[in-house]
Amino acid sequence: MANLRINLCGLTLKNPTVLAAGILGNTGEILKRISKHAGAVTTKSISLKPRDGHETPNIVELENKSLLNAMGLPNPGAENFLQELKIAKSGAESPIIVSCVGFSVDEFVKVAEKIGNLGDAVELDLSCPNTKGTLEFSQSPEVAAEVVSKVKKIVKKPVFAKLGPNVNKISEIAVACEKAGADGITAINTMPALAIDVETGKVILTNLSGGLSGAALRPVAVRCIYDIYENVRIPVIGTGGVLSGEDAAELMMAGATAVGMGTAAINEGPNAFKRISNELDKFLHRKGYKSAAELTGLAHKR
Amino acid sequence: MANLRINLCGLTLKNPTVLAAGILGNTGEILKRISKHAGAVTTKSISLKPRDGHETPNIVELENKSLLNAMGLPNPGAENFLQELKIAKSGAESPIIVSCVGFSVDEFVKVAEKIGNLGDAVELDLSCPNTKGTLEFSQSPEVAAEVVSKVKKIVKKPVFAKLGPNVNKISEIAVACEKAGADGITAINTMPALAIDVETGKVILTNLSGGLSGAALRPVAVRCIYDIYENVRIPVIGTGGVLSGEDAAELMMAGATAVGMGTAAINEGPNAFKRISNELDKFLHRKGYKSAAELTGLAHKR
Amino acid sequence: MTIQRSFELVDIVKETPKVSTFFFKFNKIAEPGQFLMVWVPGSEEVPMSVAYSDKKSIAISVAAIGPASNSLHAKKIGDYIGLRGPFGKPFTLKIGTKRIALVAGGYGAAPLGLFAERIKSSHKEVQIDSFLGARTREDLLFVKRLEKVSTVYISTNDGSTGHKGLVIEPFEQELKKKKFDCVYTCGPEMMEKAIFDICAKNNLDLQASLERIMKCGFGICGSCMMDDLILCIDGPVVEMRELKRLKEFGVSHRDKAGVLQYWKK
Amino acid sequence: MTIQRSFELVDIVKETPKVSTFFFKFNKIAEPGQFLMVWVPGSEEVPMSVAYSDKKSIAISVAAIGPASNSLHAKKIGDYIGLRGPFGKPFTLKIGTKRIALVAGGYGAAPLGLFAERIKSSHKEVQIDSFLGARTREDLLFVKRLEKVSTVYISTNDGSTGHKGLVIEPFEQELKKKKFDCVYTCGPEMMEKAIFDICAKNNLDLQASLERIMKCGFGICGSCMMDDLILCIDGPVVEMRELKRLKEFGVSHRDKAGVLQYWKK
Ligand SMILES: Cc1cc2nc3c(=O)[nH]c(=O)nc-3n(C[C@H](O)[C@H](O)[C@H](O)COP(=O)(O)OP(=O)(O)OC[C@H]3O[C@@H](n4cnc5c(N)ncnc54)[C@H](O)[C@@H]3O)c2cc1C
Ligand SMILES: Cc1cc2nc3c(=O)[nH]c(=O)nc-3n(C[C@H](O)[C@H](O)[C@H](O)COP(=O)(O)OP(=O)(O)OC[C@H]3O[C@@H](n4cnc5c(N)ncnc54)[C@H](O)[C@@H]3O)c2cc1C
Ligand SMILES: Cc1cc2nc3c(=O)[nH]c(=O)nc-3n(C[C@H](O)[C@H](O)[C@H](O)COP(=O)(O)O)c2cc1C
Ligand SMILES: Cc1cc2nc3c(=O)[nH]c(=O)nc-3n(C[C@H](O)[C@H](O)[C@H](O)COP(=O)(O)O)c2cc1C
Ligand code: FES
Ligand code: FES
Repeated sequence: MANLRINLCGLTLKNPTVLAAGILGNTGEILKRISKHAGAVTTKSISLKPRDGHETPNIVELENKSLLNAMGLPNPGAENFLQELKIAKSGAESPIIVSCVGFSVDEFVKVAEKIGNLGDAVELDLSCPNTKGTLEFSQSPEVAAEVVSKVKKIVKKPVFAKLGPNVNKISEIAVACEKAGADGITAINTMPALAIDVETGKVILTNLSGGLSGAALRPVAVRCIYDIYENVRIPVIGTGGVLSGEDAAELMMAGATAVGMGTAAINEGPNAFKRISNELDKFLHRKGYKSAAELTGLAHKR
Repeated sequence: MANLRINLCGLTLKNPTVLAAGILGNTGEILKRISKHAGAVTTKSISLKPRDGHETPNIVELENKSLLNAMGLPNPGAENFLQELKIAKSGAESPIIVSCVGFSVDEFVKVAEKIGNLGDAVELDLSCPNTKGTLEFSQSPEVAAEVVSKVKKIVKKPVFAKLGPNVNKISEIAVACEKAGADGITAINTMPALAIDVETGKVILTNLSGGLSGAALRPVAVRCIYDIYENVRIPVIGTGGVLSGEDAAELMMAGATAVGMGTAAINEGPNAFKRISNELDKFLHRKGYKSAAELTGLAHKR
Repeated sequence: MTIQRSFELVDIVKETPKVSTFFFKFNKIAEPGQFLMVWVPGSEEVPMSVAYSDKKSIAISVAAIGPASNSLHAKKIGDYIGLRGPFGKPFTLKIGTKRIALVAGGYGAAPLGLFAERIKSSHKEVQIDSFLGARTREDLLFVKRLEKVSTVYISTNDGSTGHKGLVIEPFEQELKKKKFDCVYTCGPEMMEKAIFDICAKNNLDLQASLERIMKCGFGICGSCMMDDLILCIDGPVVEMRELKRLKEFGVSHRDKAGVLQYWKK
Repeated sequence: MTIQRSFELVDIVKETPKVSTFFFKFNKIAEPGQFLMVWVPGSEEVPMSVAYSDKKSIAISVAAIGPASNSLHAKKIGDYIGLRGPFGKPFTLKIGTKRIALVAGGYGAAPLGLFAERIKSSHKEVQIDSFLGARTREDLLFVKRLEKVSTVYISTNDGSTGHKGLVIEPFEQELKKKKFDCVYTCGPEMMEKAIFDICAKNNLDLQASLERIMKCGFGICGSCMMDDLILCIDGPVVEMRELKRLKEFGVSHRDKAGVLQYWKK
């Protein structure tokens, strides 16, 4: 067995797989359950007030294990989530990353104040493409930097900035976040997309557009991670289309230190983390690598 | 049989399928061959000087009929292409769209001067993600508008601006092009992406990153077309991931007047146009539509 | 490609004044207890248990009670309706089973009806007692369907037919006379809770199909979470062993935001 | 997922001083005449004809002459090499064929060797005459392989073995004595052109595998275009009927930019 352990900003992950924000992560009990196999678990993105999310349909299944979603950030709100975090912390078997979201810089700060120090790290969802205004935080280096630096003043734990692909140049935004004090980057969020049911001629999602995730997103994620790795020194949680151990290896070779997974966990349930970290282990063994950490950034060597 | 005929800026297309730029389109004879079944044919993007393109590997096949390519705009150059256009015009059975590309505004103008009036329309490739600098033309509304308005002064035929998805807001760029006089928009070009061969740890494409096309791109294309249709009045050649007649219907319902196809023609060869326009015909018949033109923008009706 | 979303509505059968069964052309086979996410284009998407399923078609039996269900009732044959799934864990029969009880409230008769039919086609030896309850006679669902494959016990709140009172009462009665290897229930949570209490007391095996707000069907939205179960994946059918340790069963559920809410008793 | 790109090199067989055959673990079966796009990670990707193919492995026979082919020759067993394909139209046998001629120059013996073997395993009755040519004795490829399944006629430019001179000469000789239902050729274009002229004159059917710059393998790059044929899709094997109308055959080809270039005669 290869050494799967990863050091992510001082946190020890038992393997590089991380539950991505927004999937399965809204109750303390589920976070605990997934922490059995995942190297780290990210909570749903928590806003200041409870949100019902968008009306259904909020999801479109695409061929080839890809999804379109416009959940609309349903979450119980920071206040109600205190209790869930308490449950999660009592017995979680891997670090908990608290995803915070806001509809203004100020709201990000308030959410971070309330729950940002109760997990092991914070992730700032600067790039949700499915709610009005939230995508813009990661479309401007200045705004992204402002959120990061203000939250950094409050939170004692490592802070990750989560970026999306729908920008002119993602590495510019990552650099701005690094300069503003971010301890890491999570890349990427979903890509804005839309699907129409041709039988009825209707847009499927109530929100009209949604975010593309899963296999279709992976080559885009790999490119973003590769670009970011070339331009920053802080670690990257690579996320996008990881459905197998070899997919995880690809994102790590591109520059990821750990690997987030959303769609895989949707397709397969909590079992995905166990399977994929096993597959990664087998891959490392077959290719003669001693540890998962060796993979990070390998494709940059000429 | 439904009426498949389409009016695109005064050009009559016998069906809505269009050979997308960059595939199969670099010789007069092939353009003629494809014009038998396609509603229109777009040439390879022609630059001022001949270009060898990037060194191989220049293509990665992905699951689910998607591709990553970094051809690097191989083309015989405007001067050599005069002869090919002459051959194409002698007997082409559908309109020829001449795709022009430049590495400066000035070069776009020079190419358009040389070959822009020799086909039936011009497409300006403002969004090639695979060569240094070419993507930027469609990442700024001002630059895109400048290219369009300067080319419009020279070219007497309809001018289409081809845009890519890798921008903060594609509809802004489309609006700028419309204001600058563009007669139509072609959307979308490929999405920047990257693939690593995990067996060897090497980036596959010699150019490192490439453009994602095919099935994986379709939901992104549908979103872009939908957004553009809401914001401009000029017609859109919708392009991205069309592999079946129902895919074509989806892009049209999103707002496309005609439908470009690249990856389908790669997977299947010239036969793709015949098959897909037949499938579209069957779809129209099954759903009781009288003409293909009825589909355009259908999903915008509430 | 978008995995086919909408399917042709090929038949509608009125079962009771409120409930109709909708048949669709559909080529995936569902197990009894699994559910579909059903979307009426232009309206919402909600979960519905599978009432019939074969290689070519699938059906759901829907009570018209609110916006989503009413919008489906407004549809005609030939219309297209969005279907995703089937999702979730089905009812299962343990090896060696000789006699089972089905306890259904309302549209719970739909998945249990399908379950009884499937058992009879592959395990003829199994004895089935079905307990059906409704407010009044005309609301009873699938009586004839279940009579073909089981012994049926009927209860109505108003006594218009069968036993007057709750479905639980005839069930308790039979329990004294027969040995059930397993009890299967689908209906309002309070009814299920009562059945659970009886089974727990009598040391009987139980499978209950639980209902929660389900906005996605496969682990995203968070509304169906129940303790550490994700009901759309780990359920909707939950076994005795799990039911016993669930703190939220019969007590609380989550709203659309995922906030814990207590059932009104 | 990226469709598997690189495959394990499991064996290397030195055939001549310049040509080696490289075997890979590979599970798609190729037809004789089809080609692979072969990428040595870190170097270029070029087309190579399939020399052997079964359910578990595939092989190419490569002449070390320039950057791409030399980088492959530098590889060892256990290394991973990128393979895409198989692509293109293969050699085909028409129903009722009794006798055929294979005319190979250089590594052209690889696809024709595979073709002869396939014919012998399914159509034993077909008589095969193989004409192999090379500069000198030690450059001759697959003589033994072809002797097992056909009558072999050898030519060398220096006369170190067999007929001294061009491969065309013994072919013309035999032509006078035998009736070939079809001729199959793979080698330098000028040799193929000469064979074509002979066949056309004698009203013989012909299939020729043509070589062009191929930078993609399936219709994108434009370098393999020949009149209105896309050789990577419509070829590399082209039949007599097509060859007759091709203006570029033996005359011109396209460079990497797609510019028409005339062959030096
Ligand atoms: C596993 C499962 C199986 C079910 N099977 C059936 C069945 O076979 N037949 C049947 O008639 N009903 C079934 N239901 C219930 C069904 O999903 C709806 O709750 C019911 O149709 C009422 O919705 P409504 O909009 O018509 O009315 P209301 O109850 O008035 O609902 C009001 C609003 O609440 C929301 N809502 C209500 N219930 C749900 C829900 N479960 N999930 C998400 N949002 C909801 C919607 O936004 C709805 O518009 C099942 C539910 C579950 C969880
Ligand atoms: C259908 C087909 C089948 C072939 N089968 C075989 C075979 O079985 N065995 C074999 O040894 N060779 C085969 N070739 C030829 C092979 O593809 C190369 O041309 C040959 O290996 C020489 O390339 P090189 O780089 O080693 O040397 P050079 O000839 O010096 O080439 C110089 C450069 O030109 C370019 N180049 C040369 N040829 C090609 C080409 N065909 N396509 C794209 N770029 C090219 C490359 O950039 C190369 O680095 C085949 C070619 C085709 C089209
Ligand atoms: C249904 C769904 C909901 C999501 N919700 C969130 C969210 O609340 N916050 C967030 O930062 N990312 C969210 N994401 C993005 C994921 O965390 C992840 O970045 C993306 O899905 C790509 O990874 P994948 O391909 O493994 O799914 C969501 C993704 C999906 C599919
Ligand atoms: C191999 C390849 C080469 C391309 N070359 C060009 C090009 O030269 N100019 C251009 O405007 N678009 C080019 N494109 C983009 C296509 O025209 C098209 O916009 C894109 O591939 C999406 O359509 P598809 O999914 O049908 O392939 C190319 C695409 C591919 C796959
Ligand atoms: S229905 Fe959404 S998580 Fe279960
Ligand atoms: S090899 Fe590129 S078009 Fe044929």
